[in-house]
This record gives sequence, structure tokens and C-alpha cells, in this order.
Amino acid sequence: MVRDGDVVALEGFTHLIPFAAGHEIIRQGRRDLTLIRMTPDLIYDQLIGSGCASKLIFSWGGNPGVGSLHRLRDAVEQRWPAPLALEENAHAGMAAAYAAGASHLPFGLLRGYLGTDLPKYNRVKFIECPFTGEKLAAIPAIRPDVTVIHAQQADRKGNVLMWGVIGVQKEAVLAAQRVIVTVEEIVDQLNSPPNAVVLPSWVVGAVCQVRGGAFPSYAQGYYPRNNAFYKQWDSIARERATFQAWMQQHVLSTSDFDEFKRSLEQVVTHV
Amino acid sequence: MVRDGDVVALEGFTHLIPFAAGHEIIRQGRRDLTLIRMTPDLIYDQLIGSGCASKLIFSWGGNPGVGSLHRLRDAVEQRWPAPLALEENAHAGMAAAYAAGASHLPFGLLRGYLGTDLPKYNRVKFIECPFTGEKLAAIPAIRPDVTVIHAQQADRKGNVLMWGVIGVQKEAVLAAQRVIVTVEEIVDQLNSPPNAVVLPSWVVGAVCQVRGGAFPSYAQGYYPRNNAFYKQWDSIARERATFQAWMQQHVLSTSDFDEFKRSLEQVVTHV
Amino acid sequence: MSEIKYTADEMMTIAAARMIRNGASCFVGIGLPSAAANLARLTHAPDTVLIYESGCIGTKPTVLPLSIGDGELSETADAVVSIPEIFAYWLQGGRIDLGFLGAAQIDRFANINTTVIGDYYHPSVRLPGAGGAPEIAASSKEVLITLRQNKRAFIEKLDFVTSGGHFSGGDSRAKMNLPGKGPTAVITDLGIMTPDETTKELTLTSLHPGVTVEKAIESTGWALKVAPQLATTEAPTETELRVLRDLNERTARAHAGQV
Amino acid sequence: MSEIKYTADEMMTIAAARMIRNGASCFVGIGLPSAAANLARLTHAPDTVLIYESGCIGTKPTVLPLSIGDGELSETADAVVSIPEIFAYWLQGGRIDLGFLGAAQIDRFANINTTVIGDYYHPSVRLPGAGGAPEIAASSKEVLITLRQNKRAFIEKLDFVTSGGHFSGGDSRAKMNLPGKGPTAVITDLGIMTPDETTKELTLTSLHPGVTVEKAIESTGWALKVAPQLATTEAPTETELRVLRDLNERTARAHAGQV
Repeated sequence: MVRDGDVVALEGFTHLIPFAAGHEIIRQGRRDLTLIRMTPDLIYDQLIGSGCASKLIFSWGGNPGVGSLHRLRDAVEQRWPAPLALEENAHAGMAAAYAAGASHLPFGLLRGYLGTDLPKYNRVKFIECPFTGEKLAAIPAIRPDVTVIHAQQADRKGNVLMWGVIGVQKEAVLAAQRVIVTVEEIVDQLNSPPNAVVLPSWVVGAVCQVRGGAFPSYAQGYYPRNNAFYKQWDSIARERATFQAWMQQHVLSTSDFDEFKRSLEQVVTHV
Repeated sequence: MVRDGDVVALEGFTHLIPFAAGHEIIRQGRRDLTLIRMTPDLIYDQLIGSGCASKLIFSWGGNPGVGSLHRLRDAVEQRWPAPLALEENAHAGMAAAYAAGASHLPFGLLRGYLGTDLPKYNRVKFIECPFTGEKLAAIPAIRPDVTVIHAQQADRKGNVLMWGVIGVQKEAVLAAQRVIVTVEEIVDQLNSPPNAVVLPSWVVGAVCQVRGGAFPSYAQGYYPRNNAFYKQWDSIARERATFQAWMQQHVLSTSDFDEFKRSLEQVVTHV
Repeated sequence: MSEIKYTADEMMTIAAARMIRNGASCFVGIGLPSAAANLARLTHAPDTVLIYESGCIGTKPTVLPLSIGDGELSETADAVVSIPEIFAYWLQGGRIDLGFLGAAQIDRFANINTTVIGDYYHPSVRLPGAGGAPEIAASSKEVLITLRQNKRAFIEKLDFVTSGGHFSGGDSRAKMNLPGKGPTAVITDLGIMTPDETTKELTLTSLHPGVTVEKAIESTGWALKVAPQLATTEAPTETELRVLRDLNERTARAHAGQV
Repeated sequence: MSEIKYTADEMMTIAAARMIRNGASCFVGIGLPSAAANLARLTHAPDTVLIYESGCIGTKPTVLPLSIGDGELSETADAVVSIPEIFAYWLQGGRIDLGFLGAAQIDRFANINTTVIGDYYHPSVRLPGAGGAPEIAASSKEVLITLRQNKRAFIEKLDFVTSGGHFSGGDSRAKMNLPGKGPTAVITDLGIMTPDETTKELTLTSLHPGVTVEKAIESTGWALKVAPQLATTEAPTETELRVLRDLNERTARAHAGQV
């Protein structure tokens, strides 16, 4: 469902990051993607280092608590493996842009970006409040061709339930033309509490079960964030050769996420 | 905590309407209030008929499924008991105005009011999208002096939990200068599910327990909507005399909501 | 088989219900629209997604709600969201296939008044107002309107345009670039009107059984256009009537009871 | 009582923690700010409300999160909301007393660069970027900044202004009508700087025990102003050190383990 040249958002704010779906995009050898994510995280480091992307729209591009995303840096600093255009925002702006997309508004409105250099390099404009004259930021809505998320559960009808840190996933889904959801579990009945975050089946395109599909990110109620892997990624991704060897061994040479995880277990390292 | 001349929002969209708090405002004989509510409902019919209000900001002023709010109509059509200025919106506009208030933005942005006569009579203006040129509606933010809501539970620290039809209460609370919350129950521990609607104690001013405080509206998990009373209200409120007699007997002559409900039980009628 | 007896209101609700495609997402107002939408869900359109402005998405009530936010609506919903969200992400977001509205007054271009009769500042009748209708009428992909037909409701000129239909007709709506295509049918207790393809003026295209053209014309406050080949609405089936009457009975029982 | 040994980083974290008023709502970034805010919560400010941009409000982690959205943050929070809500209703909504930021580079007016070193399109170092910082710096009622002090971090001119402090000094921030009053202190491993009341230039007002003025000056990329009556930061107490070290140990244990 992802095609070369698509504008794709794989969302999940530290929690429920759709790693399994990202690996599948890499295995399919997609090219020229415009990748959107507030926090690119390791999954976009892998996509960018694998040459899938020509543009990145983001607001914070690091390895949380660890340091740089070396593949992202290499693409920006050295144009390797390919040049990467950046459209750079602040979190507040990205959130407003996603909400505008979900609301089918052409732009999001916020008090932001004032006195920063960001608007010199992105598409943010400033408008005047028709009542007070205050200068406010306007950011173009985000409308991905495809949004991909990972959630905890779906029922057999395809209604999706997620809980915990919910990030901007509902907005990313409702802003998109097509939606792909992977879930930890497909259940007969979502026993969702009142006002839970449920995405009805009719706004979700494809749902498929991938247990552990957010690893090394986490799924609340299923498994914790693998902080050790996040730290280890720093040494894997620092050099092109080690990165490529790792991708070859664990992603490109495996056919699905289960195999990927088994291949990791064969080289267990303590951190 | 409500003073003469205040701008007051008692919110709750058919569910959790703060009737007990409204009665207290009537007993205190408040005057010259600007009342804000998307759906004035019976509680504002009572406040308006009792002469507490000089202005109403609203978007739908009927007795749901029954008919007119006769006291609201009498105030508008006959200026009784006092003239009532109206600032009239559509639901979508009111919702955007509350959200703007909670977001500390001067106005809310929506695709709305196009081709309707409403903007001739309210404060809505139209602005142009700086990217597409599309004409969009701008509605001034709602910032009440006081917001009053009724919720299901609070814990001893004053954190408030509500569930079910949650309406626009979170926005109304976060948009307000002062906040009053009545609850069905004060509990040792809110066992709130993930992502539940919880208002932390530090954004809530006063919390007090009033069991059944939403009657004849309802509190999910506690008691259903008393649709029979909503129907009966039509005959109570149709004439000034019957309305005044009812208010005198059941609200002005009672000292609190428990007494109010006991006084109703003494004149039980089957509908 | 003996002829089935039914009321004009029953015919109206059933004719309206038939217009709902199975699987459509419907944003329904309280009253007649709610009755028709739930009838559809209980008959030919079980997968219809009912959405109420109280934030209830995919709700499946066993009785008709008296208010737009009765408890059963949220208890039986797939999701219950806030009011700002239902209007921003779902209605304005373009997720609604069918907006289903009632009205106090309507004109020949299916514009609606639910605000005032008479002068705005000195109204002879103050009506409830807009509610969700203006944006339902603007943003739903398609709009159905149902109300009882008489000269006080179907009038030449509205005192107040609360919700836009086809405005002044012709391409006047198209020029406004509203997301939805506007009203596609008005279902009354006498028949069904649909907007003319080019002029967008409401035209009587179907009469309910036993209703005369004359009756329809004299119940309309403007010179009602009648389609050359005027259809006769199919009478209610036994199933439709049984399901509707059961629904109404359950509803009456649920809403009665002690104060 | 024998003298207590501690590192410069411990002094920095403890000095930063002391600046948090009990009961304040703090929007904290990951890393040093998170460590200082949690230390404050575990010592003199138990009622501090910690808010992370992942949407966790009033969270009470037992270990320091590695990411801004670790599971424990949501499991121990009073409320967990969406990202659009945390930025619109809570930060922009004016609910944050104290924004707590780290930085890669800072200038004399406490403006921050976390975006690039060198030319934007041909950077020598591509940094992570803005995250929540620009609006935290603009909308929090007050801002604290903590980072290690050296000539590469404390520089004369930023290559990129990611988050505004006091801009060009004087009344330049006031003229912009930002909701918050901006940075009120910069806490480093050497001492504490606060903006001059009128010029808003960062001035060294306190040195940590054993640090010389010369060291502070040569670790700053501009001619650092020093307050006439320069204070000495109170050394860490045994309690502060014990709580911080326990916290760091628990954290190290939690983040180690198998891949």
C-alpha cells in the first residue's frame, strides 16, 4: 500500500512506533518517499540509511537520551546514501499541522515560531488575528498519502484500540488518504473503557496483527521499551559499513518481523 | 464564587448538566450574568426565568425532543422578566471558541457559517487562508470568568474524573478564570482508565460533592436522564405563574439540592 | 393479502429510512431524522454508522433517544469523543457521507430556517436555533431533510437562513466551494422532492400512496414544480411497519415513567 | 563532619533542582532538566507537577526516563493526553509555570541553538532540532536552562536561533508580547547565571564551591559579566546527594539489560 514517491507518515511518539511496517517498506525497496514524523527515531534512521527517502518532515531528529541519529546526520551532512531535503518544524507546529489535516483545514493556527529562525527554512507564515491584531503562526496542514501506525488491539471488524502515550496517531490517521494499522492482538471484543482512543474500522484501511511490531519501541500492556537496544543502535548506525551489515543480516535477509527478532536473538549482547 | 455581572459557563452536553450549582446561583439571587452554554437546556430556562441573566451566548436553545424553552422564549419575545441579549452561534463555532479559549488563542478557526445569516448577528468574521486563499470563519475565543461543571468523581486531592458524553467541559474548564466542580462521589482513588478525561486538581478551583447534582440530566454510571421530567417541564414553564410557583416551592424554598429533590417527591406525578 | 394500514408520519419515516445506503456514515439530528436513521439500521441498512453531535460514533440504541446525548447513545457507541472533536475531525474532517436534518421552515432551494420567525430582534416566534445544522448542511457529502409538509413550513421566503441548501439555486452553491453537494432529497408526509439538476429548485418527484398532486401543491408556500413522470412511493412493507412500531413502542415505554 | 565529595555534574543537577518551587507545574525536556526536576520532586518539592511533551501530566517516575515517552511516565501520570492537546491546551494554554530546557549552544541573551552548527543547508553538525523547545521558551511563565559550560556551548553568536531567550537583550523580548517572561537562570557545572534586569545579558551571580571566576570566564565564549557580589552555591547536602545517586543507580539498572 506504500508506493514509490508517496508522502508517508509512520507515527507513534516514542510509544507504539511501527517498526515492523517500516522494515517491510525497506524490504520492498521503496524509493523517493517523503517521510513525515515528529520524532524520526531509529525507524527513520533505518529508512533514510537504506535510501528510501528523498525528503523528511520532522520536528526532533535524535536518538532520545542517547544522541544523534547517525544515518539521518550522514544524509544531511554528507548526502549519503542520497541527498535528503528537510522540512523542519517545532513539535507544537507539527501537532497543529496534523490536527489541521484531520480537521480538513488548510492550515493550523498556533502562537509559535516567534523569534526563531525556523520560519526562514520552512513553510510557516504569520497572520493577524482579525479581532486583536495579534501575530499568530499558520502552518500548512499535513495530509499524508499513507499513514502507518501500530496499536495494541483490533477487533474482528477492524476497530482499533490504543492506550497510553497516544501521541498524534489519531490525527495522523484522520489526515491521511490511506491508513495501515498493525496491532499486537486481534480480539473478539474490544472491551474499551469509556472515551478510549478507538479508531472505527471505516476510517482504517488495512489492519494486520504483528506481535511485538513496535520493538524496540514499546506497547503499553505488552512489552516495555528496549532502552538497551536504543543505546546499542548508536554503535550500529555510527558507521555506514556496520549499519549496512546490520540491515543486511537482520532486515533484508529476513522475510518478516518474527524472523527479524529471531535473527537478533542469535547475536544477543549485554549492554 | 459567582458574582453579579460575571460571564458564566455551566457546561455539560445533555449529560452531567450542573443543575445543583445552577439552583444555588438562583438562590443567591445573582443578577446581570452573561450565561454561556451550547445548549441552554432547562437549567438556563430556570436562570433566565428567574431574572439572573442579561445576556445569553448559545448555539441551540430548545428542550431536546420536547419543544421550546418557554422562559427563554418569553425573555426574547416579551422581554420578561428582563430583556435578554443574545449572541448566537452554531455548535461547531461554539466548540471552536471554547477550544480557542482553552488554547489561549484569541480566536477559533473553522470552515463554517458560510451562506448562513448568523454572522450578521454575532461576532464571527471571515479570514483568508494565507496558503490557499480559502475563506474560513474566525470566532472570538470564549474565556468565562467562571466555569461550572458536574462530574462523576473526584479524589481527595481534588483531581476530577468524568466519562461518557464529555461534551466541551474540558475546554470550558481550561478556558475559565475560575472553576467550580460538583461531583457525584469523592473517592480515595480515581481508578481512571488510561487516557480518561481527568482534570488535575491544580486546574480546578473548588470541588464539592452533590449526589444527583445533575438531575434531571444524568450521570453515566449513577442514574439515567429523567426524560419524564424534561417532558413535564414543558407544562411547568409554559406559563409565568406556574413557573414562578414551581421555582418558589422547589428551589427558592429549599436550602439545597437534597431538599429540592425531596420537595419534588412530595408531588410525584406520572407522565 | 389484506391492505396494510399506516399513518402519513409512518410513511414519511419509512420513505426517509429507505434513502439511507447500508454502510453510510450518517450525522443525524434528533427527532424525525433519528427515527428514520435508526429504522434504516434495524431494517435494510444494518451497517449504517450513526453519529450524533454529542460525540457518539457508531451508536446502536435500542430505543430512540429523546435528547441528542441520552446515555444509551454513548453506552452502545464504538467511540465517544468530545464536542470539539466530533465537529472538527469528523464532520469538518469530511467523514460524513450523509447529513440528516429536520427543519421548521424550508424554501424552494432547500435552505432551512430554525432560528426565528419575524424580525431577528423582535421575533414573533423564537425557534431553538442552529445547533449543528449549518455545518452538517455544508460539510456532509450529501444532505437529506425530512419534515411535515404545510404552508407554514414550506414558504416562499425564509425570515432567516440558518443552514444553506442550494442558496439561490443554479450554481450558487457550487460557487461557494462548500465541501458537500447539499440536499439531495426532502422527504415529507406527502411525498418526496428532489432538487432539479440545473435550477436546483425542489421538484415533487414522488407522491406517497393516496396523496394527490393538488394536496401537495396546496401544502406548499410556493408554486411547487411537479416532475413530468411523477412516481408513487412504495407503500410500507409489513416488516418496515412492524420494526418502526416496535421501535416507537419501546421508546414510549423508555421515556415514560416517574419524575 | 567530614567533607562530602561530589562531581560537577551532581552540583549542576542539584543547583538546578533547588530552583524548582514546590507545587509548580514544570514542562521538562529529557536529560539534565528531567534529572533536576525529578530530584526536586524527590526532595524539597514533592508536589511539583511534572509534565512531559509526550502528553504525561503529573507523572511520578521512579527512574529517569531515557525517552520523553517511556512507559512509566504514562503509568504514573494523573492524566495522559494527546500531543496536540499537550501543546495547545496546556503549554500554549498558559498552564506551565516553569519550562526547563537543555541546549547545545547558548548566547549571552540566553537564546538557544539545537538545530545546526554551520550553514543550515551545509551544516558541519546537524543537531536534533527544535522539539518542543521554541514554544516552551515562549509560553512557559518562566524558563530555566541547564547545560555544561564551555567555549563551544557558550558562544558569541549562534548559527541558528532555535528557541528565543531574551533575543537582542533589553526590552526586545517584552516588545514581542510573548506570554512568558523568558529565561530567569542558566545553571551550569561551574555556576549560575541570571539575566541582568535591564540589559538582560547573562551575568554570573553564583559560583559552585571550588570553581574560580577565571575558570568560568575562560569557559565562556563571550566576555562574561560577573556580579559585583558573587555568591557561592551551597554545596550539595547529604540528602540531596543520596537521593540523586539512588535515582541515577535505579535508572542505570532499569536502562541496562538485554537487547
